[in-house]
Amino acid sequence: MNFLNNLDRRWIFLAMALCVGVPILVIGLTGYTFPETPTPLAEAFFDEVDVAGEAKGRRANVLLAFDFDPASAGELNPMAVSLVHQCAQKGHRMYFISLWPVGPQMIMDAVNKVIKVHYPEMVYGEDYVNLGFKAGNEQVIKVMGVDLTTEFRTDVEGTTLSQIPMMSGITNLEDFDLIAEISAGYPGSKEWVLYASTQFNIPLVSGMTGVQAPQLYPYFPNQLKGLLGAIKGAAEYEYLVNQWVRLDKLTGILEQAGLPPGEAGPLAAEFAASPDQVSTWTVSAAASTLSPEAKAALIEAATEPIPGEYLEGQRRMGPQLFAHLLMVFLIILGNVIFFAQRRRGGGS
Amino acid sequence: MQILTRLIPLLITGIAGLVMIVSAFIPYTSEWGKIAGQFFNILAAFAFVLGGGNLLKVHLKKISDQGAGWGYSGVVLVCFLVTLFVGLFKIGTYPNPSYPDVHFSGETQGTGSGFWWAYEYVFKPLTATMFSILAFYVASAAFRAFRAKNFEAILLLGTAFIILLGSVSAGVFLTDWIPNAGPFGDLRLENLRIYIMQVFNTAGTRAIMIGIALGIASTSLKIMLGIDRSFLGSGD
Amino acid sequence: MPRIELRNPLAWILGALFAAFACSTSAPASAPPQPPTELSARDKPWDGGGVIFLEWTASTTPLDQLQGYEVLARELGVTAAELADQTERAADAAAERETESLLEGEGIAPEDADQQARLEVRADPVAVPVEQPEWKSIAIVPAGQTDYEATGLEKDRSYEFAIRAIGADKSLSAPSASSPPVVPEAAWFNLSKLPLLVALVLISAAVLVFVVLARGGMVMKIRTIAGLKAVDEAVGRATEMGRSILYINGIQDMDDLQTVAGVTVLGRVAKTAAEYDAKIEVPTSRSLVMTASRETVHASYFSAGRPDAYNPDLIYYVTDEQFGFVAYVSGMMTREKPAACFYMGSFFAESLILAETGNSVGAIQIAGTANPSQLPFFVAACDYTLIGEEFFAASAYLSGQPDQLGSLKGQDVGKILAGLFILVGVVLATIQAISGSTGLEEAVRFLKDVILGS
Amino acid sequence: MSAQTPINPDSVNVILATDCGSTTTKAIMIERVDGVYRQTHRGEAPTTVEEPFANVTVGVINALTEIQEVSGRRLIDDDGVIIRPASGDEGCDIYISTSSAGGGLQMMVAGVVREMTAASAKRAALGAGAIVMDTIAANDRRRPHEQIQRIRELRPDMVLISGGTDGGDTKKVTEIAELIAPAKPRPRFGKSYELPIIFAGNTDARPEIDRVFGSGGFDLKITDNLRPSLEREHLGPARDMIHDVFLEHVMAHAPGYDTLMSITDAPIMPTPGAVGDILQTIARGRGINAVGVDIGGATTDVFSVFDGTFNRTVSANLGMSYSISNVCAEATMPSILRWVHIDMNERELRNRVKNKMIRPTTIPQSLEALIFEQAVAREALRLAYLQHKEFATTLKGVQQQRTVGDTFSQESGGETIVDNMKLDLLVASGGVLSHAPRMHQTAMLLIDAFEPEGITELAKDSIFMMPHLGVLSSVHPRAAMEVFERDCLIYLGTCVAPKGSGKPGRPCFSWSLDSGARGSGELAFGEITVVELGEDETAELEAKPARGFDLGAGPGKTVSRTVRGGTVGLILDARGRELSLPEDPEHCRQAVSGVIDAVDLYPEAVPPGEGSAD
Repeated sequence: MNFLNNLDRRWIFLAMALCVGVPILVIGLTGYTFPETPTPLAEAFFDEVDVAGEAKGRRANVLLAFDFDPASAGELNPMAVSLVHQCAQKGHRMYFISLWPVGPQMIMDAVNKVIKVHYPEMVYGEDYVNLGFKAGNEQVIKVMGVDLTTEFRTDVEGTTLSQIPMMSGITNLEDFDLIAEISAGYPGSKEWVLYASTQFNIPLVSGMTGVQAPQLYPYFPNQLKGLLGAIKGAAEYEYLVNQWVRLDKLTGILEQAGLPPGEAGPLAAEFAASPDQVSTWTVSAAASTLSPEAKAALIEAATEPIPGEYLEGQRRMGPQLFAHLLMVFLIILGNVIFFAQRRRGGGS
Repeated sequence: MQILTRLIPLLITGIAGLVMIVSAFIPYTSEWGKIAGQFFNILAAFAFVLGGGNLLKVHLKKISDQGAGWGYSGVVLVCFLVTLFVGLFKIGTYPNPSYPDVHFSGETQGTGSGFWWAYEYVFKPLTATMFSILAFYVASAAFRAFRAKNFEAILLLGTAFIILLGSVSAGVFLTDWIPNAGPFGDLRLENLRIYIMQVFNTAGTRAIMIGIALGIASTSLKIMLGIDRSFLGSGD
Repeated sequence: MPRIELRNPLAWILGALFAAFACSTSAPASAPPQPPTELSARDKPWDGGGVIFLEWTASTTPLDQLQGYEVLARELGVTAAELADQTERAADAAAERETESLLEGEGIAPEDADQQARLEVRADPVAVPVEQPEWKSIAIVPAGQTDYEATGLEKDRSYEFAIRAIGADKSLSAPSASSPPVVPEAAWFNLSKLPLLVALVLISAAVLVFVVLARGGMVMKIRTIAGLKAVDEAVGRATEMGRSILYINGIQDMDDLQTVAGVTVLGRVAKTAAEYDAKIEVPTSRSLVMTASRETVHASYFSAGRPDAYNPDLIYYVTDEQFGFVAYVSGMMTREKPAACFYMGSFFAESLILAETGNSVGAIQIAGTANPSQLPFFVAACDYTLIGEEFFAASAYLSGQPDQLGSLKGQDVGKILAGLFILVGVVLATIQAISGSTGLEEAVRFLKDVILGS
Repeated sequence: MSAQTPINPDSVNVILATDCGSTTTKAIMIERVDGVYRQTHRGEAPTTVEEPFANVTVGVINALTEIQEVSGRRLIDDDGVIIRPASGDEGCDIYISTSSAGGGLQMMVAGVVREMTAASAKRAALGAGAIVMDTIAANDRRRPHEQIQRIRELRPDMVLISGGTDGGDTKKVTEIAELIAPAKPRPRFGKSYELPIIFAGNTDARPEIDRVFGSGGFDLKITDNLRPSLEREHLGPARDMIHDVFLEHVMAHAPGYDTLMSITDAPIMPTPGAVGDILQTIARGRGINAVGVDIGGATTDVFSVFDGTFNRTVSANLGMSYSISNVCAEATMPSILRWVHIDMNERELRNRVKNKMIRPTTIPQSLEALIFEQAVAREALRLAYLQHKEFATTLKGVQQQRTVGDTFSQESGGETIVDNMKLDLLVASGGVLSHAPRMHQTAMLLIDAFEPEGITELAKDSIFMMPHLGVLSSVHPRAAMEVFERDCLIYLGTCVAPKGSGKPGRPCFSWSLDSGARGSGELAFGEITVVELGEDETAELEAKPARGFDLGAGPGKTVSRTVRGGTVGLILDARGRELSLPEDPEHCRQAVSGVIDAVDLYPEAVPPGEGSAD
């Protein structure tokens, strides 16, 4: 008891290191992740990205602001990757900017992981553009509300905006259908809410670090249409995106194979729900008319493993789980010591 | 009253403050506030030079004094100068595709450049390491501080458990038996966590924020009017 | 198509009607809807500019065949600045073309080519084709609506508007006759911010009134703030232990009011340190903060009667980089083991790293911040924490000057005001929710959108 | 040196003890009667430190001779030597003494930070029974030349220097030493005598201190740091060192003390130190918290033991004769007069105050004078207790280990440890308290000045023998305890006073004694009553406070306890705590009259003619 009372904090550090390190190793080796149940917040985030541009009946222009740095990348990168993943699969036009000096690196990281590898058909300047970092914090947002080109004259590589095809027709924030923001502090979610979403009435969704989240919950669902907090939010969103991407791919294959849109959707949902019964689909009534190539593509799409970079969030929930359990245990232990001591103290 | 050290700074403070307020209400003057902000940015940019100079001075002095830990100062200086050199002279950058022969057309932080390399392989891991220390400190702080000493502490303790468990799969696992759609669905840990965050936490945060906002307003006013001059070094 | 057994004439008629209806709805887009008419556009008065209010008469096409209206706008005329901008862009483009032709056609070295091209372009300026403004869709409004507030326009430029009706099958009508040009001017006062101005005036007046009252001799009481009372204790501890005092002003620049408040408290801590002859070390993460801190500490040493003991080298700049700064400070803490640590200012993720390190080296720690997300960390790891407004009250508390204390009293008036508004709002919204009264709904909406929205 | 032969406690039958005060030397004799130790006889004689005798032993022998005469037991032989050991009806087994003659032990203390090491040094000195003349600290807001000036003016018996934790500051503590060394404070006694300096600071600073004081003129003693870390105070070694130096140097140079020291069986102690020791012995022995007060002509000493921590303060300017003017100035006349229920002429009162200053030994001749003097005493005691509370604190400069429960109540270090609710025993001694014509008056003085909360026993020191017992407790604790309980203390009774406040007339608490067999009742807020409960009697009290009032078990919670009677009885005080008197003088007078009637404080009317004696 005396040992516990004067517990050297290094023992706690060691326990924490084990609780985080061992799951990382195990997950790294086995690839097993814990199941996620998305909360309404994550669902709202997903839906908002999903429907962007529909109101105006056009391919959506999405402004992606990556306001974080390597320090918080562990928490926020999975969100950023999933966000780009969803936008790319959906076919949104992506405009990346950052109010943090090291943000462009984070943008590049996500672009390299998602677009370059999985969507090589997307063209820089037509489907996505990296406008880079702009100093000036919320002032930049304010100015962008009026005229984007005063702050951003070139993209990150120095190409003037007039030479970038997808920049035509973009003059200010109002030309975007959605602002999606990943934030690690100031300037970040709060500034976007104050100076973009409330001022110009543009839908805003935001992912942020766990520390920031409590401050921004009040803005949901009015000023913030969707909110992802910490790695938990990232994992939920990632799960949603992965599910939807698979479904979307299946639907695409079915539609391409000639199924009417009204039938392809439900069927794809059915397939996506039970990928292990893949052999029975091909003989099921609805799919029986498919060509062998389409069937092969279908099986491929339904059973192909999700690439690792799309599972980062869910994988990080493992260490998170054990770390939290350790914290709960430590708090209980601390109190056991406290009460044992108090009883002893009270007795004397 | 000393003109240079008191009157002029106070005048600048007062006028800049007034401009900021006026520009919020009178659209004609809205540019003025922006200009005031730009002035600050320019000053802050100059301050970088000041900061760099001070850094050099402090660490050179430490090295010349050879006091305890002067080796660290040496490391700081070497890193500072190397980074400055790599960045200023764009070491290892790839030129802009439009001007393939002009070395200086390259982006300082472009992939593959020296600056990028330092960023990617030195700065990024170091920063991430510092940040991850938090996990250890949170644990030790929680172990020490979360004692059910009184009623408030018990409330906080309970909340901590809900939030901790609710944000990992353990929470889902523990209260899986409550049907999500049923009348008690909100009692599932993961839902309870969001409820606490949205309602109690929000209410508390707002109360604190109102106090802070009023504090900021009144402090600003005091500073603008010169009632509080302590930041100019004229304490009590 | 539903099957209807036709038994009597009435059914026949109904059937015919239904069939006609069904046909009309399922018919392909043979006829686009009629455009709306009588479009009027006027500047929204008493605003900050950039807003035009549009009204029109609904399309003659029946409501159920309309999906909505598309609002179109185009900007007329080009400002001088924009013209210059366009000229520059055109010149750039021309120079680029010229360079390429020089490079490829005449084999001139790239450096010279660029130079030469620019010279040539300057000699023979490009005529800028003034771009004909295009109609842009700015919004889609539901079918029942016949007015729209166009926002986000550039003030002091003229605009034209037109409306198109959208049919149920997404077919578009011809645009309505465009509105006369209208300029979204800024009024001299932005009326929508009136509630904010009223609040500002009320709170400022309250602060000023109490400052004047305090100067007139009204006694102001302030509750004990343990964290500030403990300043002497912390400095004393450093003195007895022969160790230094560490003071961190947050990691934001001087434009953050928290930093200013932090510098204020520093003045007091430095004065105590000067009196006790303790060493105070102030690493800063911004060089402007360093300068301000030096001024303050110098003045404190002066007023404590020990200007000789002031050493500016102990107040120094480390780095702007958040975690670089944290790494330096926590390293310094573990090496030098300060006896007292003060964290006064704006903090982010570093709060707990600093506070836990300080705790582990056995320092008395006093923190003050208005970043609510960092408060829990400070509360758990520090001896004393100034929570939010306490931090801003520190300057008044420490100086004890009546006019400073008066400003705190003024703040209380603001709090009462805020409390009153919350009460009124909650009561109204509750009654509205129970009774469902539309009048009250209007009142609640006014509170939420107009007063809070300003 | 003293003749300290090992004493076998069981064979001790007769004990003699003297206390050499500045004016009188008081002697008592303790004998074993039927197996228990009782104080049996006492004697008194003028102290003979001053010329013409200039030998303290003369007074001691005189006092003992008085006992010899009263008791009929032969104590002094023909050579004027105390006969030891006892045999038959001759001699005694133990002889011990305390001393405060010549102003007692006067010290100057120094430390680095006034609230930290300097405060610890002061606590050590006060605890050892010294009068602290001044405290020098780095932050006492005096310029160095002012400090030097002050040090020169003082003529202490010794200096205690502390400062720095072990491994901590050396610079400041050396600086302090460098202020004291050149100032060369001169000792009170003896020209050839080197001023003792006790250093109880940072161990690392010892070589420096050695160097500073090594140049001569000082007798440097080094002992353990009394603040090895800021979290811990370690006063024992410093206190022992003070006692040693007191004997070796101070006593050795006072007239006749060398002889006195050689005949005592235990080291001579400074009187207040002995009082502190007996209070600590009692508190430890009975497991209680106790406060003792000794109000004198010039100073008031307050001693307290809370949870085993002993504290002593000397309020140098609060006394009933030499310092009475200062009491009036500090407390202000209206504060004093609020305790007076009859009409008094303020001008006449001022004259009375000055008269008391000029003729310190006069005692009140009229009821009016008595009432006034007791009003002054209430304020003097109140102020002294206030000073004590401020001084008796937890350590300052300690790192607090916060938990989430402290979020809303961040208590700071240096809070007072004096808690009236936890107080169990309040002991009074000193002229105005001991010599009050009625015990009721003593009890009410204590209650009004100290405002005990909950259930508190009140007692007074019958013939001021606490100093004797204090020394005795170091050689024979059992005897000391027994005499303390049986003869030293006169129990006045028990005060029952709930904490809280309410509207006058509203119920405050209800009570019953021995389940109502010995009375029961209910008190409204503002009332006070006395229930007879004789000396050596006890009863079971059950008291139920109304909502918002606290008797120690928490607000509104019933308390059951065995209470002890006394010469006054059980005082049930429903006036609330903090005790507040009405602001308006007329209402105040009515309220005080009510209390005086209820307690029957001044039963006789003023005999005409006696009131204007002077």
